[in-house]
Amino acid sequence: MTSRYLLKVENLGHSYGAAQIFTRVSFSLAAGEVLQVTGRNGSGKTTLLRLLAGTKPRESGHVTWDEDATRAVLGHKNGIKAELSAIENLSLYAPDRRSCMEALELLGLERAHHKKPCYMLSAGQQRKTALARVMLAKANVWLLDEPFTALDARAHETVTELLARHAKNGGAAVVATHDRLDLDAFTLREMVMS
Amino acid sequence: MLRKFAAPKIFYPLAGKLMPWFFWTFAVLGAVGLYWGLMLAPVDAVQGQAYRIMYVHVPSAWMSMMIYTSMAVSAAAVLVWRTKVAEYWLLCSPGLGASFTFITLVTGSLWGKPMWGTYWVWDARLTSELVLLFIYFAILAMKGAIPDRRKAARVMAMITVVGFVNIPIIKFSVDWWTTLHQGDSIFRKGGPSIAPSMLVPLFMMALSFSSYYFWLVLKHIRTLIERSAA
Amino acid sequence: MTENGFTLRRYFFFCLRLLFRQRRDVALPLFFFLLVSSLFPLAFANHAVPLLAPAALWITLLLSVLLSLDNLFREDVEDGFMEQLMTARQPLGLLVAVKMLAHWIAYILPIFICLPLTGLWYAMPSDTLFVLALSLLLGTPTLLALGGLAAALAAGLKQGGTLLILVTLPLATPVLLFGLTMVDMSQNGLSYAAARDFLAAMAVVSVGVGPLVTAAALRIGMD
Amino acid sequence: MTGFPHGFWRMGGFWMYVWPSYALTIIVMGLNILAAYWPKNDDADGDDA
Repeated sequence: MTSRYLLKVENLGHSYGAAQIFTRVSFSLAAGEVLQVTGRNGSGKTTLLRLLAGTKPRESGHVTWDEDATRAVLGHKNGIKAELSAIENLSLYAPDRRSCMEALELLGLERAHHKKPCYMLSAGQQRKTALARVMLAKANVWLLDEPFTALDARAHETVTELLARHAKNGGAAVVATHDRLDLDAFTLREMVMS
Repeated sequence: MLRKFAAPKIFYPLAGKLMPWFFWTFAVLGAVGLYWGLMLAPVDAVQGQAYRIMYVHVPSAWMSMMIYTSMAVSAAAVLVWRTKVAEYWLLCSPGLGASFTFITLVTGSLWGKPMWGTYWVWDARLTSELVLLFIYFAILAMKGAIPDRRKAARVMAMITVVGFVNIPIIKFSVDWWTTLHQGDSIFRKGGPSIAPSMLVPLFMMALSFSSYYFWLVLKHIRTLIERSAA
Repeated sequence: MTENGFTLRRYFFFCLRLLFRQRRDVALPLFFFLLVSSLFPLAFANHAVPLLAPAALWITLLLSVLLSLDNLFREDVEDGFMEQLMTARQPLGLLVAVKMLAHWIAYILPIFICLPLTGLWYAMPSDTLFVLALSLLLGTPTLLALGGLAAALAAGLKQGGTLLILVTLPLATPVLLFGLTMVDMSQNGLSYAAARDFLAAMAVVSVGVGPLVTAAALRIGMD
Repeated sequence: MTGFPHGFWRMGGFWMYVWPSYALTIIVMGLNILAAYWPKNDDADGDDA
């Protein structure tokens, strides 16, 4: 596992009107590392992830990505088209139906739900579909904002395993969550947003 | 060098020093220009007294375009360098721009009545001015719809720049369409031939209005700086 | 990490499939166009003034296009899909271009297919109808570019729909006027080449630059 | 003050059209001065994140 960094952040800051949300956030993320971001609500966890992903314009500080690092993002919203079925949503990322179905089943979505339009799925099932999409995207860096919301215990466990395997395969992730991530010490780092 | 002045901390005292100058230029030139235009300038052979409306109509029309141009410049600064002062400049200019455009349209139509016999003719210049007013309204509506000031400035900058690129095309298409359907507007052909004695008060009024604009813009920006620093 | 399957071609068919699945909503602008296009000739009764008909058709199309654009980005912003577009490997400008093409096929093409019918309602001679259809065809890319930009800026806002129309209409004035000049010239037996070339030039610029500007507007709008 | 001009418009283009134009200009410009010096302070400068 080469230890070149996939993502480098130098004194990233963000303000909203006069309020300083956070300033001088710096860290670098090497392959095989998972950074857990915790902090009370409104401390800017979501803003930080959106600044990293580039879905929010940066005002100060630098975020440099390794040139062939690809990103997969999971925000508060699932980014799923309600009128399409789970498989159709994933078909955007996977060449064939079989790999879509495998990913969905791995996340615990029973085969019976694969073909129904997503508006018929529960919040937990839609979250699993979104997580399956993140997996299928085969990106180096995962940026997950509260990935465990609406997930049952078994799915919670599966996602943790997936994170560990992703890190072992040379991937990296930034995860904003309060749940305890039981990954091995080497992989897991923590940052608390004050 | 310009970037240095763009920092609010430096801009604030500078604006404070400039404001009185702009105010007095506006007040003095305005009074003299007004008196000269209203009282001293000779009666126009063709239009009698009505042409005196020119002393507010023409400077306002000129201001409506000058303000938009200044907005386009600050919009470029907002989009490219994210200059804070340029954002403030962009936030407080459309209100003034829309006001002058509105004045232009109403005084233009008041001038039209004695000249053409009707308050409104789809004449190229008046129509373009009307479209400009709608662009100002669009920018102001966007400003009102976005609470976060920095984002509002960026959205307004985007519309301003796209609008700026389109204004010549709008002007051209309106010219073409209105001349295609030529009304009987004397105004269109040449308008009143402006005798030199009338030109001087006209430029005075234009300079006065410009100083008025800079005076108020600087005042607005200082208020915005005070409020964001608080 | 191997390449993932997200390609422009796949995204294009994804958009078409989604639009087909939403066909009841997609048809609304078309119904609006047909409804208003029937009201005008009814209002003219049977003395359809030649110039008024193209003007009425043009303005109806303009409003129908703007109506359809309201949903162009709003849905992607609200369901979080926009984040995937912004983090995809392909440049956002290209993705926006692909989405606009799908939008054109789903919303604008059906309107063109119905043009002969509305031409009938206006009792419009076929040669004028042809020139009108050509002017509409050349005008829609510019309308999509301008409207797309406004839709991107207004995507996240509450009253985005109205803002979209308020911003786009003044900027779209030249498209309307050039289109009507084309028809007017052809009705008077003059050559409409000049106006047509203007519309074509604006269409080319819109197709080329429009998506890039709209992508920048999206990044600002998504703040 | 120049008297009513003979001819062109009996009422004189002066009263009917010039005064309203000047009045409107002064009113609109005055309102903008008020807006600058006594701004309504409800336009929040960006609430929380």
